[in-house]
Amino acid sequence: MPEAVRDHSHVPGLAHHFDTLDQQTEATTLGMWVFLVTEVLFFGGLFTVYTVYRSWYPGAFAAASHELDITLGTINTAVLITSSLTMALAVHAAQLGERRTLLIFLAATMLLGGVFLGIKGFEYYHKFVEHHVPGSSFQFEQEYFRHAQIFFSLYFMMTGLHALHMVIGFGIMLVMFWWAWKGTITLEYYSPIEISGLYWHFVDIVWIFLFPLLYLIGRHAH
Amino acid sequence: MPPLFPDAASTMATRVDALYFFLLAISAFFGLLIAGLIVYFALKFHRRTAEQIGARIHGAMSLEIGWTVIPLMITMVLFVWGASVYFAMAYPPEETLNIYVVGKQWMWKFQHLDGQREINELHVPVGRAVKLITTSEDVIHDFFVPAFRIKADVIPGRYVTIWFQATKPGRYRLFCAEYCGTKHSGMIGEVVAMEPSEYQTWLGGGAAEGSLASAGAKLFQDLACNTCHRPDAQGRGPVLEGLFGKTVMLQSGETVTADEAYVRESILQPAARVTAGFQPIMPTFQGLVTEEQLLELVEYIKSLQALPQVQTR
Amino acid sequence: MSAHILPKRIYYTIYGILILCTFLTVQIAFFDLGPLNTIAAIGIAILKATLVILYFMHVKYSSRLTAAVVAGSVFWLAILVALTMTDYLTRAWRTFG
Amino acid sequence: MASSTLLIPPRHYLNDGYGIKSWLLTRDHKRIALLYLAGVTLFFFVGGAMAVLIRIDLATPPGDLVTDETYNKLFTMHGVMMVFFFLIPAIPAVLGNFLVPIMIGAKDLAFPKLNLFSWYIYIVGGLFTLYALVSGGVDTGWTFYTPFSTVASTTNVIPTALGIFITGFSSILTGLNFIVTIHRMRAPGMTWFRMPLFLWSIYATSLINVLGTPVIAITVLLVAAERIFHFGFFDPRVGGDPVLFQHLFWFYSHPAVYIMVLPAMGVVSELVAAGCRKPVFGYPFVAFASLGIAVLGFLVWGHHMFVAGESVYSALIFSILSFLVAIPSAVKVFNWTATMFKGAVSWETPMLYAYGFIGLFTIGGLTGLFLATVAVDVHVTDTYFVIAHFHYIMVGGTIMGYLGGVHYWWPKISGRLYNEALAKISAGIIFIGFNLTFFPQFVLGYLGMPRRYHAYPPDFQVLNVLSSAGASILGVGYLIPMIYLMWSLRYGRLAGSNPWGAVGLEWTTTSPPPTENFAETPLVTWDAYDCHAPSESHVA
Repeated sequence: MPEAVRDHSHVPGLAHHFDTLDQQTEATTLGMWVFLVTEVLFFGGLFTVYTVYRSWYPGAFAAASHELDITLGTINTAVLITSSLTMALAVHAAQLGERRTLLIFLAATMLLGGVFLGIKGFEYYHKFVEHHVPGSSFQFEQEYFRHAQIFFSLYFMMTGLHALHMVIGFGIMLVMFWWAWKGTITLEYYSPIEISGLYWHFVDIVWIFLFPLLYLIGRHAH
Repeated sequence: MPPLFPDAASTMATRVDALYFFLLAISAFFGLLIAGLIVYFALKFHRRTAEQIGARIHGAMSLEIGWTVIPLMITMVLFVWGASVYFAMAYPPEETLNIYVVGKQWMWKFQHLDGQREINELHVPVGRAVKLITTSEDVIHDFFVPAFRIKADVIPGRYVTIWFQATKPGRYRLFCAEYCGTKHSGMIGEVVAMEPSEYQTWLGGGAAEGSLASAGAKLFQDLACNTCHRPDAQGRGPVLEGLFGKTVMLQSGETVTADEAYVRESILQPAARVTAGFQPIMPTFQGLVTEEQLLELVEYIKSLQALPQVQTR
Repeated sequence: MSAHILPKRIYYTIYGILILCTFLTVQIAFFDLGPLNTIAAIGIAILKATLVILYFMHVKYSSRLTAAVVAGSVFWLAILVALTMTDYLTRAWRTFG
Repeated sequence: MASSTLLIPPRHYLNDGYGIKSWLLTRDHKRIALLYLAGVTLFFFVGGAMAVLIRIDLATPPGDLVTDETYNKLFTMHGVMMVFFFLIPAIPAVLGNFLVPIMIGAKDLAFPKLNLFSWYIYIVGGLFTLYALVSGGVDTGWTFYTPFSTVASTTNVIPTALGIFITGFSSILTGLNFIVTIHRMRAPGMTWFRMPLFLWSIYATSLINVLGTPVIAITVLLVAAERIFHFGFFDPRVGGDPVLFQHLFWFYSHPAVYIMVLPAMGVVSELVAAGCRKPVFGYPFVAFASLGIAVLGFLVWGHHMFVAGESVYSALIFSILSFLVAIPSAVKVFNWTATMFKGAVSWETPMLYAYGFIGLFTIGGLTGLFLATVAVDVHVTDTYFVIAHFHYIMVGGTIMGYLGGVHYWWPKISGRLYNEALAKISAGIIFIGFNLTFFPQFVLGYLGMPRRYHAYPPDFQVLNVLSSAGASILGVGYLIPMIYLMWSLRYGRLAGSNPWGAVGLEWTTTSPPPTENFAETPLVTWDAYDCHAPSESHVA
């Protein structure tokens, strides 16, 4: 092991208990990946509930999923994939130390995230108007009245949790933008951008699975 | 001296006890073996001087394989024996005396086919297989009779069947074994196993207001089910005569056997599984009929089983 | 990891494939292929997710440990869904009690 | 052991800064471990007080001490406090936090700030649950089965659910911290197979923490959503299935019992190795048994639901898998016992706790076979047999291991030795009190006394009175260590860096260790428990 750099003051962003910057970057990246494992299982619980009830009530789930607006869903998917692209390009810019492009792509990612949440908000408003929110005010065709409530409970729970993760991601992007702006992020020390990139891509992957499961099932029936 | 072992009063109890004693034997053997070795080694190899260290032994593959394979074999024996007894518990014999059980927050309600109703007390004949068809009106309860070694959760929204065959007359305690609220420990009762002759006299003596099926027939008229479900296949609903137990072709192409659960679900959620050739126009009776009334209707439809099944159009 | 910098055009090609897959999965949904619909929808979603993981999240170029962590999360999710479904798929045959 | 290092070093982590701020804002893993020690002990005695009340109430058949309602709240809070606020955090957060960096020769955990943040989350979660306790309690049982917890219960389900949800993140983040630290920050020469077995079990526990806890988080969220927004996940009135809640709940809660017992197994491996001054028999087998338990632990949760209405075939699958998970535990027990063969077996208190652990855990594990055998489980599940089974593993196992670990590393934590005679007496009292409390419950269980019963038929009274008597002895047994350990801080003899003559990096640094643990990063060249290791401080 080469004689470690004893005083850590001149190496920007290196915490006292790590020996080298490489060790710290590997540790933080592994830490984020382990955190993403917990997120996979966190959403995994919801996917299990979805799988069980869809296998029990296919008819009700297909009928209820028809009430969702597929065009808005598709647009939202495209918006989120584009934000994943801009995030990847932001990480790319950080790797090359191009501060201006990094700021542009971070802003683009935030903008696209905002668009996604806006569309989602509109869809929620549409559900309130149509009385598709489970509970006393719920209205649905008599045939699937009981089981459709399970679908919409799942819909609100899954997309609600996903939207919450988007909001958290938006907050992280703001902090990253601020750090990139005031120069904490440099050519040597850009792992925070990489870490937030991993988080953002994960939130995109969750939506990649939510979209077909909630919007596309039984679409062909009518 | 307090009892240290429960009585065994059902055919299943002796088989469970045999498995229990086998497990006790294994546990006693390995428990004493480990405890004995620890005490023996602690005494024999007690540290004499402060600087003494142990022998440099790192391990022995043969021992490792031994104490992995042997426990594995023992557990597989346990698994197979346990599974066979479990299968016997899960599958009631063909001919059984059916009794309906409704668990409700903190009481047990029983309904015999001939109309007798009992609360927290169940009279059954000895020597005959009894099948309990149970459901709950509110939360999850659990029908547990220690002397019969039977226990099964009673779940709202679903029929759960339990069966036993009493071997010894007597009064056996009934517990609710799934936590269900304040009076969970008060939700107890007794199962009275009687000689068949005594059971008949008890049956006769009860102030029966007509059999469950007859109550079901009356309800069938009151709720105007007969306007759609007519025996001459001219009604808008499927013919119910001779339906129970048969397989039904559904609109979606699947087939399902018309058992208690299917009848109950078709009353509460008619559109879920519509019979082929019919429209989902039957209104739901969710909240209009109580669990007891549901049981009466199910029993009535079962009683139509004997009639020939008229070909529906 | 930090040393490995991908050329920009890889990102754009992956992005193109992802958008194409999205368009594809929506179109497929409008044809009645029976059970095949679900398999196609989930299959395409898995393909898209794999692309994002490998290229956007650099797992293709990072250590085996990262790949093991990703595989681990998928395996545990499978345990949760599969073992729960062993109950629901066979419950119609016979439940205890 | 009159060795030359018998003095307290001038500068160590305890006098490296004074005042509340130096503790509440510390990032030193050793101080955070002591913060956890305080929190864990507080919640242990809150949960323990409830246990005593329950046992007193159960001394009489009609249960005269408290009403039905209060009894239900007592056993619920006893369960919640003990499971989520003592057993799960105890060994990993207290001993794990203190020892993981030192044992691998690192200066600190990978994410010190995250470590402090985890402690604050743990305390905030605890406050929510204490608020629920003082403002009326919750009566759903620690398992909060639906539809009772979502529809029927009118007590503080939401605050308790929130408390559990928040504290869950503390174990997730601590698990994450340990995994990254063990992977990325081992000293040069410290290969995976030179690591102490305690670290293998902490690593396996962290895996379960990280992979299991998120599922209880989403389950608690679903219950809260169902109560607040009337969503219908588990509500039979809209076609939901209450058994699905049990699937999601037990997917975490069974691995959680391995989160509770695995660290204790790690501590026992250390104690047996130090107690016999001999490498643990079959080191790789014991190490991989920890990982085996962690993985297989996730496949067996269905054995909690054999009578809950799950399908016969899934019950058989879970039964056979439950037998497989028993094998690694058996391998560990056999290896510990074999380690004592031809060892220099010492009778010091920590080693007594370890031998007690092995014996009692064996009984706990074997009674687990009764519950895995489907046919017997039908009779004994939800009765006092199950209560006795898991208390033999939790109290006979985890708490014995925890006390053994605290006594073993106390000289390293405080630099002082506790009173050996008093410690042996209290260990004896705990052993007797424990067995008297829980062995009669096996008999009660097979007799058919259901669990969570406030009143019971009179012919169960004698066994219940025995159990209540044992509980009071056990309660006293747990108070004594508090006294002499605190007393040793002031008057205990100086310990020196290696009072037990054990092998391990933590015994090569001073007691108490400096803030950065080692003067400079150690180079490891010896095997895990090799008593001929060249480390200068070792006595031999």
